[in-house]
Amino acid sequence: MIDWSGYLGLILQGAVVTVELTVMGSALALVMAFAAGLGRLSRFWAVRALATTYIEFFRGTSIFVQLFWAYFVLPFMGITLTPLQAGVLALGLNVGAYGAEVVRGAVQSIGREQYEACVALNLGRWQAMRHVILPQAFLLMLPTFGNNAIELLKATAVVSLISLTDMTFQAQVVRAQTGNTLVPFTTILILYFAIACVISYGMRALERRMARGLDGVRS
Amino acid sequence: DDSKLEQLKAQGFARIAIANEPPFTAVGADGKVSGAAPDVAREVFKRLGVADVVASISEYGAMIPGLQAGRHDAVTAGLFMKPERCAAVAYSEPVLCDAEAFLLKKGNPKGFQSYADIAKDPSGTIGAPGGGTEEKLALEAGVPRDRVIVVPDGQSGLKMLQDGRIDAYSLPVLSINDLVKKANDPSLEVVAPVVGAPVYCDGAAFKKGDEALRDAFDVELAKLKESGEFAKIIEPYGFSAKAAMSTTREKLCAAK
Amino acid sequence: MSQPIIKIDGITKSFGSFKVLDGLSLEVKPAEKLALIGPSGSGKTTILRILMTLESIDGGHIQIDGEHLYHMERNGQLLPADERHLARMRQKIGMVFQLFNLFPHKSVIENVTLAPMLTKGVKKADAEKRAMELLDMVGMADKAKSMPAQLSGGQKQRVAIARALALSPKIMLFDEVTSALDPELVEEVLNVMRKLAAETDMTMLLVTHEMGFAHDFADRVLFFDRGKIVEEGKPDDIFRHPKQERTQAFLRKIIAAGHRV
Amino acid sequence: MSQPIIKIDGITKSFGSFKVLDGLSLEVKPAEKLALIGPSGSGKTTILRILMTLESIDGGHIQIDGEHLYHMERNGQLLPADERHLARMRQKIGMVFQLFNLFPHKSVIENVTLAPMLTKGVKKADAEKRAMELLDMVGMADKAKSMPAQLSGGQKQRVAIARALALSPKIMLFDEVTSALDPELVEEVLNVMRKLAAETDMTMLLVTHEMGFAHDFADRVLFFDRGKIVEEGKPDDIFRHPKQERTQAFLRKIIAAGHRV
Amino acid sequence: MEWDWDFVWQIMPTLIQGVKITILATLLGSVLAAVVGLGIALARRSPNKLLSRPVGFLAEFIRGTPLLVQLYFIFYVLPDIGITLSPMVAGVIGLGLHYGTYTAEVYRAGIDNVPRGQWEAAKACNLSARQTWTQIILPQALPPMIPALANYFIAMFKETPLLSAITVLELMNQAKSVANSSYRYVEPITMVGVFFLVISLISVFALRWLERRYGRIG
Ligand SMILES: Nc1ncnc2c1ncn2[C@@H]1O[C@H](COP(=O)(O)OP(=O)(O)OP(=O)(O)O)[C@@H](O)[C@H]1O
Ligand SMILES: Nc1ncnc2c1ncn2[C@@H]1O[C@H](COP(=O)(O)OP(=O)(O)OP(=O)(O)O)[C@@H](O)[C@H]1O
Ligand SMILES: [Mg+2]
Ligand SMILES: [Mg+2]
Repeated sequence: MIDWSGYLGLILQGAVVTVELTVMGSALALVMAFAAGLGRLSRFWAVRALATTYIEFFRGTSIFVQLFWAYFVLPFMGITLTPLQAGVLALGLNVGAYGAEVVRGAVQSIGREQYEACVALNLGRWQAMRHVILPQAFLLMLPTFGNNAIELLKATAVVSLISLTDMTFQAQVVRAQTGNTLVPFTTILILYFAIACVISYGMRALERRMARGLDGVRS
Repeated sequence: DDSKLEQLKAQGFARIAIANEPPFTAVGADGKVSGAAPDVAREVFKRLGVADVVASISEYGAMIPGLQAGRHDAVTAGLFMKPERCAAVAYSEPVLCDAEAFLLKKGNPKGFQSYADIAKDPSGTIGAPGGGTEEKLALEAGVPRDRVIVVPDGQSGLKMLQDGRIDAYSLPVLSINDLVKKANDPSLEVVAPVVGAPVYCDGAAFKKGDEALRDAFDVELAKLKESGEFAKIIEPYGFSAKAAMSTTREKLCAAK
Repeated sequence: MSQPIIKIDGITKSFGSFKVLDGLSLEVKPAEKLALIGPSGSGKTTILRILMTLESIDGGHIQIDGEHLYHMERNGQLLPADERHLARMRQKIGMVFQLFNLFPHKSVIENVTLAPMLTKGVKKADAEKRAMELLDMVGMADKAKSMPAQLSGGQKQRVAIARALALSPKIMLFDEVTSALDPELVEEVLNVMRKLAAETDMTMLLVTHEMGFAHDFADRVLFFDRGKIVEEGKPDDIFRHPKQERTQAFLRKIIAAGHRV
Repeated sequence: MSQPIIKIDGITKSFGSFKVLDGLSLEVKPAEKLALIGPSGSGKTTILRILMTLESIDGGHIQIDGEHLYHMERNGQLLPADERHLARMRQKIGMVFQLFNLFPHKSVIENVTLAPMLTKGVKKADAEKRAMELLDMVGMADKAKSMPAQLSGGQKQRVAIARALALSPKIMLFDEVTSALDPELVEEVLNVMRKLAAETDMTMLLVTHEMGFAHDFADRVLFFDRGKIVEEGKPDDIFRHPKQERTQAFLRKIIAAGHRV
Repeated sequence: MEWDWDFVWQIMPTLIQGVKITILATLLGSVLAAVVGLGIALARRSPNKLLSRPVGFLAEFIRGTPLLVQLYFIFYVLPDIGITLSPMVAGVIGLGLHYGTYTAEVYRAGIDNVPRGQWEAAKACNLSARQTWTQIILPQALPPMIPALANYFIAMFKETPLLSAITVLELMNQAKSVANSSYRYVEPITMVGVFFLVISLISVFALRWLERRYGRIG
């Protein structure tokens, strides 16, 4: 008789790793998204070029290649990361590149008249960005950020490539040990969906909170 | 120099890579790693003064790059010794030996006994792990690339055979036996050993440059074999201690 | 005659190959109330935007209060203005927009206090005290805590006026501040502006299609066409006895469309 | 007196919990020209949209030309109308929108010919001949091949009028057809509508804030407030001697805002 | 580890084999995703709740779970109920279904982006529902969708390495196989990266052109 409760426990351990990866990867992605997204709008040519290179590189190559590099090639350059660090790095940088375009798009979609009002009130560039543009743009970014976080969640399934015992990997282990395919894979499908639902519910709640009294921003 | 060993002693554990392939390795429902390869490694390292091993399950393809990148201190995963591999890593003396087997449909409808048989049948397809010995043997026997299906893991291979997607699935004998046992499927048949395929043995693989550690490992491994402990560890899993003791790294690495 | 507070000297401005302003010159006296009228596309908005430094100029000079706006004097030479110079000059000028441009994520009072606190380092308590005075003046004190989305167009525009006044500019620019409002809401905004015109000695430039209001409000009316001042004079002269053919045609059309003059 | 072409009988309409129309009744005679005026939100647009079947009603009855609009008679019973019945009734009604709603991917002439060809099976050549007559009438014949994006607002609105006329409806509905236009472009559209009013015997319902035009155009003016007709009468009576307090207040505001009455 | 150019040239033909499979899978997957997406979008708009609700839930489910796991399901679990697909077919179906849930959103946005006034004008012109869709709504809704759709096809292209899990010999799988038998990893994997980057950059330029040509939606 197969000890299912034990093996489901294994899958749950994998779920913890998956959630860790998702949370930390999202945090890194958020930082990169703002850095690169605002970088692309910079006045300085060099900053723009740097941000564009980062974005195009990470959007252009596949996450598989990036993971492999972070884990197996970086050590040759003297940087040895734990599997979790490598996973977070690759996922965060990859999703951050997509998020950067969201940041840029949202900032640019704030009407020109808001910038003009800032000039007329004599606010400096950074003041205008900090107090007027970003607070409005952030609200526009939220839904897409939610989608990006779910994309990141799904991408964690490929980290088994670098020996991280995430949920999909544990399902593979259970499958090899028990010879049963249906149970482990159905379990993780449901778990992935549950986590995705939590993310999108949380994002919508945050959006509602921030949008209070603000119909003007989201048209 | 033994600085590597000293370092492992100091930190109290060695990191080893293992495969997700019973009975070379097994993962209990409690998550505990056992199986022939890690058990031997654990015992030898203990005798070397390294209290514990931390095992991480790894894809076959990721093992050697992981070793080279310094992610594991050793690979104990049924990675059979072959001349090219001996050039890429530093092997210990042999630990687990096994021959190759085919898993086939009942009655072996196409009559496959060797890799060459598959090469001769223009519609014959064979499944094997990517980068594994079996893939290489099949290709060397003349099976064209598009008839060698790269299968990610044993259960997938089994499933593909059951679903009629491949005609044969090749793994070491004990792995195939374990699969068949778990599948409990009377419509399958095993051909073991495959005709003309050599017997292979694996060893613990170390990074090039860690030969000192490897040599220390060999010393303790030899003692283990002599004491009969070795047989006690691996025979419950179905492996033969005699096979491992009757050959040497030198022979296996030189074999063509 | 006192020194002009605004002195525009032969400025030109093109968008692409289209010349919007072509050697325009104009002097405005302190405390003067000017109305700019003229057909769509004649460059009225462009003039205000240039004074607010929202557009740059291609040629010519502008002086505000005796100082160059787009140039700085350094060792007797005129150099293009840098951001610091522009920021200093902008302190003298405020602008109210057709579409209000309130900050939708800030409450009414935050809209008014934001700039004084950030650009002049005014303390929060002081900024709020002054903001309440201004909101009171435009009749919006009771909505200080509201968000812009909760206000009608006329209320938004009154807040926008208070916000511009909070920086105490010497010059105020108004660009069609009522044309996006429902007809019934126009009057409340015009009332605020009448009061402003009567009570302060700010210099005011007003672009409008409300000929009736331009007539009552302005000391002087400028009629623009194709980037040039075609005719100027006292409101009565321009509206009752326009001399130029183009002014007459324009006023005829406006009247026909149902607007009172 | 001839039979009314529109007979509205006690209709109600709510959006959520907000009652926009509350038991409204109205009769319109064939060829009559009606102007609907009143404050923002009073339900003027809603009435037109209900007649065009763009909104449904919650209660009451509407008859067009003696036939029920939202109901069908079957064996002496009144059933809710199905899509076929609605489609047949819509043939009698045309509508011109505030924002024109031209089809941006079709040229001017295609905009005008599309509906007759698709809904009445008119041949292309015939549809185009008639379209050119209509475009000529609204002064747009020379722009027949243009795309809507190349037209000014006033031109767009004239095309929209031609498009609605192409189906030869008995009733035309106009919802603030000039309020999105630049003041100078208003007149060209109003001229077309004057011509239309004079030359055809279509029934016309017009919602407008242009009191001057309403006065000249309409046989009868209805003053709406909060979903009710508060006052109705000849233009002269309504505009010069309004009886109701609410009508007087409304007109005062409009006049103060600079509109001619 | 040294970079070895000779080795790179040696493995190039194998990798190019993989690229061909990758591109083929992407093209077929794109066609399927375009069709599936339209189906989902229309079903979700349907007034029939028995159709729109389940389809909506299914689409959300597919979108919230990893493609890798879905591929395992299609390839290894479906045969249990008698559906045995070849690796390529299973891969294309997986890609098509997964990305169909994305393209469905594009279709929805494109249709919603047609102003309400257009629906109303169509009604005032007395056009039928079918005429409204074919003559008024879709001609306006489709062109702006093209860049957004193309965007997803590029994303799909970059996810094809997942097909190696179901034994499709696409680029990544070929590279891993080469690497495993030669014990040289850096060159094959880096070359895979280069291939992806080059094809993506070309697609990005194509995309920019599409955006200029057709505009874009939200
Ligand atoms: N940013 C710009 N780029 C290109 N052309 C512009 C720009 N801003 C204004 N223009 C053009 O310059 C001309 C003058 O514009 P301006 O807004 O000053 O006119 P205006 O007199 O304010 O007209 P209106 O009464 O319609 O507001 C117009 O033809 C306009 O199209
Ligand atoms: N689709 C809708 N949903 C909810 N409320 C609506 C809707 N359409 C109209 N309303 C409300 O119904 C009321 C009457 O609207 P309607 O558009 O008929 O007014 P109106 O007299 O045309 O006003 P205006 O002069 O501003 O055009 C308004 O309060 C409006 O907010
Ligand atoms: Mg203007
Ligand atoms: Mg209305």
